[in-house]
Order: sequence, then structure tokens, then C-alpha cells
Amino acid sequence: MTRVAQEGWRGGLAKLTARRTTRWVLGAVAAAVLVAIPFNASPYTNLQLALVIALAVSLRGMDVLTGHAGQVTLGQSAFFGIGAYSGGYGFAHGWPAPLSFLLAVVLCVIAGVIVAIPAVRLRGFAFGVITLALPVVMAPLAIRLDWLTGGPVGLAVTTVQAPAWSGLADDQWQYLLVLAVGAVMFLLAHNLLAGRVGRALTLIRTSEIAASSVGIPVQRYKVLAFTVAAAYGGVGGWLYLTAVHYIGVDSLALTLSISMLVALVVGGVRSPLGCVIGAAFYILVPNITDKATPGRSALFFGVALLIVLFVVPSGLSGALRAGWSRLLASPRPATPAAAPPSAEQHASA
Amino acid sequence: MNIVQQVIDGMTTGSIYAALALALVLVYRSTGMINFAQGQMAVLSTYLAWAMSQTGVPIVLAVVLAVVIAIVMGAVIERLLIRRFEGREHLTMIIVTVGLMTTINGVVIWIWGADLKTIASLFPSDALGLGSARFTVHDVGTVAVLVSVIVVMQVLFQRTRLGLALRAVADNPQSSALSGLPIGVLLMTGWALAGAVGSLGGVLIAPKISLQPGMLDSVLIYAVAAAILGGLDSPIGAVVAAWVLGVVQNLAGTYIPLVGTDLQIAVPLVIMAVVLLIRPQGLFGRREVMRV
Amino acid sequence: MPEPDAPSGDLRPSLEITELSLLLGGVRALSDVNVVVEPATIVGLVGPNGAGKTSLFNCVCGYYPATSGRIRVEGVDVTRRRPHEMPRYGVARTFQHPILEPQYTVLENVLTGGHIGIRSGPLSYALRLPQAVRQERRTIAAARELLGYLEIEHQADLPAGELSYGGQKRVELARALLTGPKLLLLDELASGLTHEEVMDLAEVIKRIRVDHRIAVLLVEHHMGMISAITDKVIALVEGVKVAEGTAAQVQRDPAVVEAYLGAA
Amino acid sequence: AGTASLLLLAACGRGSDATGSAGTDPGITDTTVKIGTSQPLSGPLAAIGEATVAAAQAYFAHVNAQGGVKMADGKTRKIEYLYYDDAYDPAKSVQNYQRLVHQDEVFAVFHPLGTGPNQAIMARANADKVPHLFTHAGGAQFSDRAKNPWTIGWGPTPDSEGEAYGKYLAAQNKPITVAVLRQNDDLGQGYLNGLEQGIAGSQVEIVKIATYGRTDSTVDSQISSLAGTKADVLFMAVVLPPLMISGIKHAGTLGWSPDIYMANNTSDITGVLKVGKLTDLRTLYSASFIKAADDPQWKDDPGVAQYLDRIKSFPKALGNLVNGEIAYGEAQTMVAALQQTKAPTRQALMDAVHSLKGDSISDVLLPGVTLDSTDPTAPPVHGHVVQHFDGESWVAREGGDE
Amino acid sequence: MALLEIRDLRAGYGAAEVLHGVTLTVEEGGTTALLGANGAGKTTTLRALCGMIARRGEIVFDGQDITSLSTERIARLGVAHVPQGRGTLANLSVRDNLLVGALLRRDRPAVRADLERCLAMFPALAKRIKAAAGTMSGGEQQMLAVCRALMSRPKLLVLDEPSLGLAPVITRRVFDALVGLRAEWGVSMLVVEQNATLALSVADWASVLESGRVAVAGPAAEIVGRDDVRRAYLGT
Ligand SMILES: Nc1ncnc2c1ncn2[C@@H]1O[C@H](COP(=O)(O)OP(=O)(O)OP(=O)(O)O)[C@@H](O)[C@H]1O
Ligand SMILES: Nc1ncnc2c1ncn2[C@@H]1O[C@H](COP(=O)(O)OP(=O)(O)OP(=O)(O)O)[C@@H](O)[C@H]1O
Ligand SMILES: [Mg+2]
Ligand SMILES: [Mg+2]
Repeated sequence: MTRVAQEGWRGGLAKLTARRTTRWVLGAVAAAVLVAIPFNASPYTNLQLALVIALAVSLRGMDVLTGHAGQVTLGQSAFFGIGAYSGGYGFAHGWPAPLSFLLAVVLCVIAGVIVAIPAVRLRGFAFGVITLALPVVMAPLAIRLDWLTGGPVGLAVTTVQAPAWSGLADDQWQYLLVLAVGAVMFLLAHNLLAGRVGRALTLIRTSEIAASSVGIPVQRYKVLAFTVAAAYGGVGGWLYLTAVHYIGVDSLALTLSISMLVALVVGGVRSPLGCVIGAAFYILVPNITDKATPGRSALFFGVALLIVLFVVPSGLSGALRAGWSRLLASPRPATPAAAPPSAEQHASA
Repeated sequence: MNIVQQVIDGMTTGSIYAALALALVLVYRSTGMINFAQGQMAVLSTYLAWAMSQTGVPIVLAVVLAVVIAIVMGAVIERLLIRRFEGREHLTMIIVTVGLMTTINGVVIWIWGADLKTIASLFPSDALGLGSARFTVHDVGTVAVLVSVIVVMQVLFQRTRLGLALRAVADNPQSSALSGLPIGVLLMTGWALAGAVGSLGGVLIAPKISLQPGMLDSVLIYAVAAAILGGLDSPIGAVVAAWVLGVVQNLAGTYIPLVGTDLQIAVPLVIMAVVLLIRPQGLFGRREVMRV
Repeated sequence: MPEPDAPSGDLRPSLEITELSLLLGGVRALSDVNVVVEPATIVGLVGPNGAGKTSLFNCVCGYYPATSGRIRVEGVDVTRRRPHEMPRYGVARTFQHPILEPQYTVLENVLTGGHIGIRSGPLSYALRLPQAVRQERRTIAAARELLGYLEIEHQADLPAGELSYGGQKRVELARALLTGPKLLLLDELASGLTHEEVMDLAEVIKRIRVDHRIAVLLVEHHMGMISAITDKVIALVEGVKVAEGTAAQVQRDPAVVEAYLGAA
Repeated sequence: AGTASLLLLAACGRGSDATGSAGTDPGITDTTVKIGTSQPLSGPLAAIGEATVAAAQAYFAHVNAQGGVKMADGKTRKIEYLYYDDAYDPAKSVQNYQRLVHQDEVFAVFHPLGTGPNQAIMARANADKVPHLFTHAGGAQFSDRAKNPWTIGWGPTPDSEGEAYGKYLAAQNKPITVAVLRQNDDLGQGYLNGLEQGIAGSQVEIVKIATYGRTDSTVDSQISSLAGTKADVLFMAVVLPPLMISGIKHAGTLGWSPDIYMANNTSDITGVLKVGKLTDLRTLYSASFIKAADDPQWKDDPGVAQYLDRIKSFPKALGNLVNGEIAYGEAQTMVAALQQTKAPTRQALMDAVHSLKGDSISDVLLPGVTLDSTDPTAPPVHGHVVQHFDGESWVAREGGDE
Repeated sequence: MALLEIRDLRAGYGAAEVLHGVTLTVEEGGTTALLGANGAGKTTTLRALCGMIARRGEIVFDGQDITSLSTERIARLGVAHVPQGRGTLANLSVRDNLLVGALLRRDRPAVRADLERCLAMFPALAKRIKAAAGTMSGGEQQMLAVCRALMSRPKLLVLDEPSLGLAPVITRRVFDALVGLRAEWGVSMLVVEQNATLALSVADWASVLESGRVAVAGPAAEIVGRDDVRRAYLGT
């Protein structure tokens, strides 16, 4: 191949490794900060952060389905609810935490598969609206199954408590637990998407026809994505319960699913960071605007949403990434115009 | 128990969904997207009609004025807001309309508060009878308006140059621009027309369920379901589907003990899911072209 | 290396289509078409627009269900198999209009062709099992090698959306090749290329046939290319096979001249 | 290394923050006392939340204008009233609670609205030993001192409202059939339970029960199937005004004219009867415990007149009259409790809260309704008066409860 | 007089410039062929001309500077563009596609006549007049795209590989038709075409692009004579 192309390749590699090291350093710092936060923050802050992580986990699952596989879902809050109720039931009946966690995952996977198998036959809006049935059914069903869910009153429970040796308050311990589980979930998602599965889902989003032409079983992968989303929703819900200590029908308003989609887009699809930022946006912005103008938080949330989309259409994470790479980028050769002719003229070479 | 009454009640409820569903279909046909803010836009113009009628303007005139304002509002929203997101990912556009929905809701509450208002109906609320079943003139009037909107929309899209242009732009804006179609104007027109239909829906619905900022929040969900079940690009489909949903919901809630009145709100969505699985393009929709 | 023109007799045909008919929305797109593609041969498929060439590909690849008839790949009946199963039978294709993920780089796009070559499932990936990592690496290496083979290595890291039409077609070819096919269906691969580029591509296809022992069924309107590389040409007109033979024979066939080539 | 030092730094942990020094609890100084609430100020219940906040603000503003509340430890303190929006989402209520208690450091949490939000707050408040007072939610569980000593309700439970009407029906001493439409939740269930208790052993019979969900846009279907029973009485345990209005109208369309019982929450004259144009009906009943401010019969009542006067600068209280007035009563009770608090501690406040008794505490309660917080299993406000709508006023009915 | 004059056109995608100063003219009633290798920038040139991407330089059409006009405005001035690949409205019927092409025309009878003429020219379209355009074969869609452009009766027809996917007999028919129309209503053409023999046979002027620059330009007859051009594009 031409010399220029090789240089480009090597340059790319160098940039890649440079980026990787900065990433590691940044990651380590971020991790340290995240772990250190609860020790100095108020229970209010810890609760908010735990909620952000719980929601982010749920969004990460949605991102696999909606961002990567391109199937817009409006049903995520149902799985969130299943996860939270599993946790609630488990804690209310004195189960050890891992057991109810497992229940949350298993139930959501089962529910996810059952719903997904027919639903993935649909495309576009139809798929999204079909999934909307889930949260609509959720509330009356939760009321009916009151032996399980506490009915309209809900379940108020004591969740995980800090062990005595740790010397921590419960909210600190809960935050750390949520953080740890969240980190594992994000790592799993990262691994899952890096490589074969991620490529398959992305190609499905672009073209199901192209995907099947290379042997990707489209339906099965969509079911997989939906199930992953469901499982993540369940874990998110379980974490939410761990932090909030309460789950009831009022927690699962019909708009929650839509809000999750909003958060995902605001944060930026196909990005782990986007999930976290989106979750933070959803949790924190109303708290901030509420301080300024109690009672107008919805209005300001709407306006903030529009502004963000307006200014950074690829989501906040996209903006951050762009800003970051502009900061890092060694000044690029300013003349891409000078691309060597040889590169394009392989055919006549 | 009177099945006929349940069917008629179902149709009145369905008409509520249908009024909004028609606006959704209109926006979809002329811009290719679903507008989640449609309900709130309708609410806003209904409030305007109410505010005018409060100052003594006769209701019919107030409604006409509100529809006109809604047309302008639709166009302005498209021009100032939606336009900036053109060509972006579809999902982003949807979320923009969600943001718009939240914002308009906030504005309505800010201006008029969140308490109930009554707006006069365009039709009297006298009871009419059909055998043992009862309904009101308002219900009949609503159906009549819906049917006329369907006819107008059908003629618009199938018989006029404007309709053809709208369909072309919805199918592929870039390609339509190559034929010299004024994309911006057409998209604006689509939003404006949908605004008109939506506001008409709003003033039809409001007397029935009382005017308040959130009055169409849950209606929107069923309207979307009806639009999709009907085929998303078919006005008749949307209305028929809305009636089907309303009727089935009532019958299931009343006569199937397992469902009961508590779970009946879920029935329309389940029905929709089942139908779509059999006919993915919806009852009246055309299958989207997919070529290999 | 065996002589490509003389396939060893003990092998079944790479593709054997018998009496294939296809109804599409009431229209008879294909009527009783018979096609045999011997291993490691290149067969051209020509015919006027709307003759049913792409539809024939779509039947073989499972996108359209055959109304009647049989399709066999290396002797195995694959009629009415679903599209995603076909690569496992060794069938790969390119599309008349290229379909790539525009945001992926060329390399990533090609890698999607490695899907069936990797055994590790989602769980192995999520847990980053060594086996998955190993297979992933192997696939990347194979994809790079293929890019080199097709002389588009220098574009490996360009987003596919930035390629010209011709460039995209080549990426599609690489993607199809990475599935490790025994039978390659190429739908107008040379359209939109200059004469010289077409001839280069013809060389590449010949080389593929030799190096990988792949049979190729080729839809092409470029008669120069057809003449240069095909062992056999089949002509379809309105879903009916009207001629079969060497390129020269078919080009002389009156029916083909009338409906397809036009009186010169 | 960075991580380690950060951890080390962090390991010092959070200083003990709860109980301050010198016997004073957070949120109270010699001149101020801070209380906070969480209300739905956006979303479908925003009107109710806003009215609740506005009415409480109005009363506290009045008290502060008088110099503040003179507490039993001899000091006079101004009341600082904080409120946050929870959009009726319990998770937000919990955040607001944490914010109020741990960041703003309020002395007590006051009248949060709704079952879910209060349920979510209750356990935390009791664990933190923070007073959680006069919940703006009627569930009996909020007035169960044995289980949750730091929580107390205010208004009577929906059960007792249903029971009042049931007893009224039973006292008619004739066969009466009742059809019930109730909200599909604890509120609706409470009304129904109460009704059943009230009619127990009488000739009154419930012939059919239908439910609706909060997101239903109409209740036509339910009303139609209830109408099929031709019952004498329609018990509307409906707490959403639009559905109350359209339901009653639909019964009219069907030509069914039973006596209609309207849940107190959704029976106000301005916001429901007038808006719904139902004032011509002579078949409407309700059971209340407050003097409705828009009811002409209380025009000259000093308590109501004062109320109307005080909310003048807080017009949002008019957005939902019933809830505004109840919130006003809650605020009056709060002030009364503070007045009797003998020390600047939360425990002292609870002691005061648990010993409130007397008719002077709130002047918006109906005659015959009492306020007494000494019963450890019931909310402080006791009693309901069954009323009939005469076209202008809700007129008390003989034979009602208490 | 030149109908179209492009001078020093620079354009690209995002930060990357693809065209580095392209200059090119189309005479009134004339035909210019634009040749070039894969990725040379032919499509980009046409896109820039029609305002589909950001561009700098000077584009004068019919005496008017159109460098900063939008696609639709340019189209309304009388420039019809047949894009590379599938230039149809997939969910609209064949008939509607053709009518969209003529939407801006007021002369209904003439439109109907043109429609009939297109259908007569390509019976494949007539046969499937009610079918959704997207279901048609690649070549049929290409015919439809060309017809849709013709339906607007443009002053300048911009064709990006009109023969793409067309059978030889149809390709010839398309070009015959184009020549006929040029004679009949004097439409001018800018043609990108890999079938260079054909393109040069109808063109009076030709430019060869290489990596975003015009490498060779001249009268078509002269260009045909150049050895390098013959080798790369004509195969003779
Ligand atoms: N959407 C795009 N984004 C970025 N770069 C692009 C894009 N489209 C084309 N390019 C680049 O611009 C250059 C010219 O492409 P163009 O499509 O104009 O070539 P062409 O001459 O039409 O080729 P072909 O004969 O293959 O159609 C190529 O190098 C290509 O990589
Ligand atoms: N999904 C479909 N629905 C309806 N008709 C179809 C469909 N697919 C193909 N056809 C029709 O079948 C006929 C054959 O189409 P096909 O795409 O196979 O032609 P082709 O030989 O590949 O032509 P070209 O050379 O133009 O690509 C055409 O008339 C086409 O319109
Ligand atoms: Mg084809
Ligand atoms: Mg090109």
C-alpha cells in the first residue's frame, strides 16, 4: 500500500494509544472521586447520586436496544418496576439481598423474552407503541396483585444496611453498593457491545436485510437486545429500590418510560457516558430548577430539554466528547484538501 | 345489561381518541414523524378558545379563531423549532416533540393555572335515544365532525397537488427538493394543518372531559395507539381503529370478569398489539415498501 | 490449483436451481427457471431491466419465498430457508444498491461479515472470555488481510459513508467474502465504475475464484466484463430463461439481442 | 496513589450531624422554626399541590405578621415554610425529604400530599426521628402511633367518610340499593370499606361495584353498566373532578337519576358543581368536615371569612378550594402544636402534637366535627357531616353521623 | 452563451474538502460530459451545483448566481437532477412520482402529454403505473428517476450516471431520448457517465475530473482522441 496510507495508519494507532492512556487515567480519577463522594456528602446527595446510577443502568440497557439495535422502546419503566417490586418483595420478606436481585433479573429476562418474541416482528413506531402497553398494564396489575406488590399503598421497606465493621451510614453503604453494581453492569454492557454482538446490532439498525445477508439472525438478536434492556431495567429498578426504600404504583407513572427515552437522547445514544449524563439530567435538573422556581420545574425541564437538544443535538455526551477531543487533538493538518492522489487512484496504479 | 349502550359509550370514548389521532395521522403523512406535542398544542388552542369565550365571544367564533391561531401556531413551531432538527436522527425529533409537550404544558399551567374550566360545546348536550341506548347531540356532532375531517383529508391527500406534494416531502425531503418542491413551506403546511385538526379535536373533547392542562395526556397514548392500529397514514383507519379500541375496551371491561373495569384501560393496547402482530401495517395502512 | 474451468466431477454443483417460479403480487417474476453453477466457475446472469435477475438472487438467499421449484446448494436443499441461514450454507451476496453502516469504518463494515465465523456468543463477550477475545482478533486479522487482497487497505479506517459509490461496492464485496462463501452472488458489482476499474474488478473476481475456489453468479449489464470472465452466461427475459451458453453464444442469440442488447 | 489519599481523606467520614448540641434540634432557633413539605406542583395533581401550598403559606404569613408563633418555651418564632415539587413521584418525595431534613435541616416535615409520597417518607422520618406531621393523605396507616410514632395524619380517613354516608343510608330504615364507582386504589377501597361498615346489618344493599383508573379519560362505560342496576343510590368514590363531572352527566344522559353521593374531595361548589353545571341537580349528597368557603351558608362565618381574607394574596389556594381549606386547617393545627411545644426539640413537638384537643385549634371545621389527637389510632380530625346540595349550599342532613 | 458556468468550485463533506476548484461550463442547448475515476468527485460536483452540500466558488446559471441558493430554489430555476442510485420516492406510486416531477408546472394538458410520452418510451413503467416505486427493479427505478426529471421540463438536466443498472438496450433508448429532447426543446445537459463512449457520443464538451480537480477539458471530439482517456474510460 502507499506510504501515505501507512503513515496514516500508524498515526492513527499512536493517537489511539494516547487516547487510551488518557482514558485510563481519567477513568481512574473518576472512579476514585465516585468512591470518595459519599463520605463527605449529605444523605440527600448520596440518594440523588444513587438514583442517577440506578437510572443510568436502566438507560444503558435501553441504549443497547434503542441506540444500538435501533428499536425505540417505551416499555422500559415496566421492567424498572418489576425490578423494584422484586427488591421490595425480597426485602419485605427478609430475603438476602442477592436473592431478590437475582429474582429481579430472572423475572425481567423472562418477561422480556415473552414480550420480545412477538414484538420484534414489528418495526419503527409500531414496535415502540406496542412496548407502551407494558407500563399501561403495569399499574392496574400491580394494584390487583396486592399480595405481591402492596397494592396501591406500595411497599416501604428497609433495604441493605451498612454492616457494623464498615462504620458507615446506611445511605453511604447503599450508594457504594449501587455504584459497584452499576459499574459491573456498565462493564458487562461495554464488553457485550465491543465486537461481534455490537456490530450485529448496529447492522440491524442500519438494515435488517444487510444484517441477514451476513448470517445475523435478526429476530434473535432483537430479542437478545430487548432482553438485555429488560434485565438492565430490572437491575436499575432493584438499585432504585435499594436507594429509595419504597415502590408503589405512583412511582411508575406512565410518563416514566417516556422520560427514560428523553434522558437517553439528552445524554446521547450509543454512549455509556451519555446514559449517566442523561440520568443525571433527569434526576438533577428538576431538583435544581425547583430550587429556583418551585412549581415551574416541569416548564423549565421542558425548556432545558429543548435547549440541550438545540445546542447539542447529539446529546450532552456527544458535546462533551467533541469538546474533549478538540482539547486533546494535536492540531490536525489543517489541509485535508491535500489528500494524496495516490490514495484514490489505486485502480490505475 | 345493555350491550348496545356499551358499544355506543365505546364509540364516544373512541371519538375522543380519534379526534387527536387524526391530527397525528396528518402530521405523519405530511412530515413522516409522530408529534407527541400534538395533544398539548390542542390543549393550548382549546384554552385560547375558552379565554375568548370568557370575554363574550360566541363559542363558534371562538373556535374558529382558535383553529386559525392553531394553524399559525403549528406553522410557527415548525419554522422556529422543528426546522432546526431536520435531517437529524428520528429519535431526536421525537424527543424534541416531547420537550415541546412538556414546555407547552408548563406554559398553559403558568397562564391559566391547573384547575378545571368549562368550555361550552359546539353542540347541545341533549340526550338522544336509539332503542334503549342513549347518547347526546354532542356525541353525534363529534362523529359528524370527525367524518368531515376524514373526507377533507382524504380529498386533500389523494386529489390535490398540495396533497401529493405533502406526501412526496414526507417520503423523502431531499429527493423532493430536487423536484423543486418548497420543503420548508410544505413541512410548515403539514404542521399547520395538523394544528388545525388538533385544535378542532381539543374543542370537541374538552366539553366532555373538562378543560384542564393534562386533559389529553392519557388520551394521547390511545390516540397514538389508534393511529398506528389504523395504519398511521390512513385517516379512516385512525378513526375506525379508535372506535374499535373504545368499544372493545368497554366490552372487555364490562363482560370479561378477568379483565374487569380496573384492567380495561390496558385492553386497547393489548388489542393493538395482537392486531399488529397479524397485520404489521395496521388495519388500513399500506405495507411500507421494502426491497432487497 | 485445479483448472477452474474443469471442476472435479465428484463435487455437486455449487448452485442448482430447478424449475424455479416466483409470483410477486400477482406478477410472475420468474417462470420455471433452471440454473446450474458448477464449483469454482463464474456464471453470468443477464437480461433486461425487470427480468427477474435480482429476484432470482432473492429467492436463492431466502428473501423471497419461491412459489415453486427447488434450490440446492452443493446438493443441499435450501428452498425457503431464511436469509440469515444462507451464509451458513456458504452463500454470500452483494446488493444492487450498496447497504453499509455509514458511521462504521470500512474495516468495521467488513467485520460484520465475520459474524458466522465467530463461535462465541453474547455471554462469552459480556464476560470477555479469552476464547471470544481470540476469535475477535482472528476475525480482525482476516478482515485486514481481505482488505489488502482487494487493495482497499488504505481506506480501512474511513467511515463507509464517505466512500464513493464504487468504493462502497468494493466494501460490500469484502464483507461478503469474509463470510467464507462457497457461492458468491454479485448483483451489478461493476455498475458505476469506469471501464478501467471494471477490468480491474474482473481480475479481482477471477483471482477470488482461483484463490478461494468460490463459484460466482454474476448479474451484470457490462458486456465487456461478462465476456472477459464468465464461463457461462444465462439470459432471462421477463422471468423466463431464453438463452444459455458462452458469452459469445448468448450475445448472438436473437432473443437476447432483441430484448436486451438492442439491435446495434 | 490519588485514590488512596482521597479514600483516606474520605475515611474521616461524615461528622455526626443529626442531633445538634445543647438540647436544640435542627431547624429551630430562638427566632425561627423551619418546616418543609413536598407537594405535587407539576403533573396531573399540580392544582391540588399548589392550592395546598398556597393556603398554608397564607396562614403562616398571617402568623408571622403577628410576630410569629409564641411557643411554650417562652420564645416567639417566625415560621419558615419550605416546599419542593415531587410531581407525585415518591422517589422525588424521598429526595425532597432528604433535602429538607439533611440539607435545609427543617424541624419537621409538614403535610406532604398523597399516599405514595407519604408512605415513602414515613419509614425514613421515623428512623430519623423527624416529625412527619398532618399528612395530606387520609390513610389510617399514617395515624398509627404504635408503629410510626413520628407520623400523624390530619383529616378523617376515607373509610370514615364512607361510613358516615353508609350510616346515613342505614338510618333511613328502608331497602335501598347502592351502586358504587370507585377509584382503583386505596382511596377508593377506603370509601367502599367505610360504606360497607356503615350499612352493615341494615336494609341497604350494594348491588354493583365498578372501578376506574386514574388515567381513564371517561367513566361512561362504568356508569352505563351501573345504570343497568337501576340502583337508588350512586356512590361516586371518584376523586378526579373531570371524571366526577362526566360520570354524573352520563348518568343523566342515560336517564338514570339516583341519589348521588359525591366524595368530599370532589364536591366543591365552585370547582366541580359549577364548572360541571351540576347545580340544578337535587340528588347530590356529600359528607364533609370543613366549612366550604364557597358555600353561601358560611358567608358570615368568621373563620371562613378570615380564611378568604388571608388567601387573598395567595390566589392559587382558590385553584382547589377543598384542598386549600384543608391545608389551612392543617397549618392552623401545626401552629397550635408549636404553641404547645415546651422545648426546642422534635420530641417536645411530638408531645405537643399528641395532646392537641379543642375546638379553637381550627376554625374551618364544621360544627360537630372535633379535633382531638389523643387517640393513638386515628387522625386528629373526627367526624363527618352528611350534606345535601340544595342548589346553592351543602345543607347538613339529619340522621347523619355524630 | 453558456447556460451554466461553474468557476473555481470548492466543496466537500464536513471539514474534508473534496473539490479543489472545479471549473466547467454547459452551453445553452449543449451537453457537457463529466468523466472521472471512482471517487474523483463527480457526484460531489453535481451535489454542489444543486445546493445539496456546502460550497464555495461561483456558479452562474442562466445569468443568475446560484451559489448560495437552496436545492429547491435551484430546481425551480429549471435544473433537474437525477441523483446517483435510487432517485425515486419509494412509497409513492410510479404515477405519483412522475406527477411530483411536474408539480411546479401549470400547463396540465402538456403535463399529461409528457406523462404519456414517458410511459410510451418505457413500457416497463406503464406496466406498473400503480405500483409503489420502491418495489420496482433497480433499472426500472432508474428509468423512473430520469422520467421524473424530464417531467419538470428543465432547462438543464443534470444526470448522475443515468445508465446505472440499465440494460444496454434501455441505456441506448435513454440516450436517444435525451438527444431527441435536446433537439426538441433545447434542454441542456450535464452528464456524468461511466459509459464514456456513449456519453462522449452525445456530448459536445467534456471534462475529466481527477481527485477533485479538472485534469483535462475540451471539446468532446478532442477528448475522445486522447490516449490516456481512451485507456481509462473507453477501453479501446
Ligand atoms: N457523504 C460523504 N461524506 C464524506 N466524504 C464523501 C461523501 N461522499 C463522498 N465523499 C468523498 O468524496 C470523494 C468524491 O466522491 P464522489 O461520490 O463525488 O465520487 P464520484 O466521482 O462520484 O465516484 P463514483 O464514480 O464512485 O460515483 C470521495 O473521495 C469520497 O470519499
Ligand atoms: N417486492 C416486490 N414487490 C413487487 N414487485 C416486485 C418486487 N420485487 C421485484 N418486483 C418486480 O419483479 C420484477 C423483477 O424485478 P428484479 O428486481 O428481479 O429485476 P432485475 O432483473 O434485477 O432488473 P434490474 O436489472 O433493473 O435490476 C420487476 O418488474 C419488479 O418490479
Ligand atoms: Mg436487479
Ligand atoms: Mg458518483
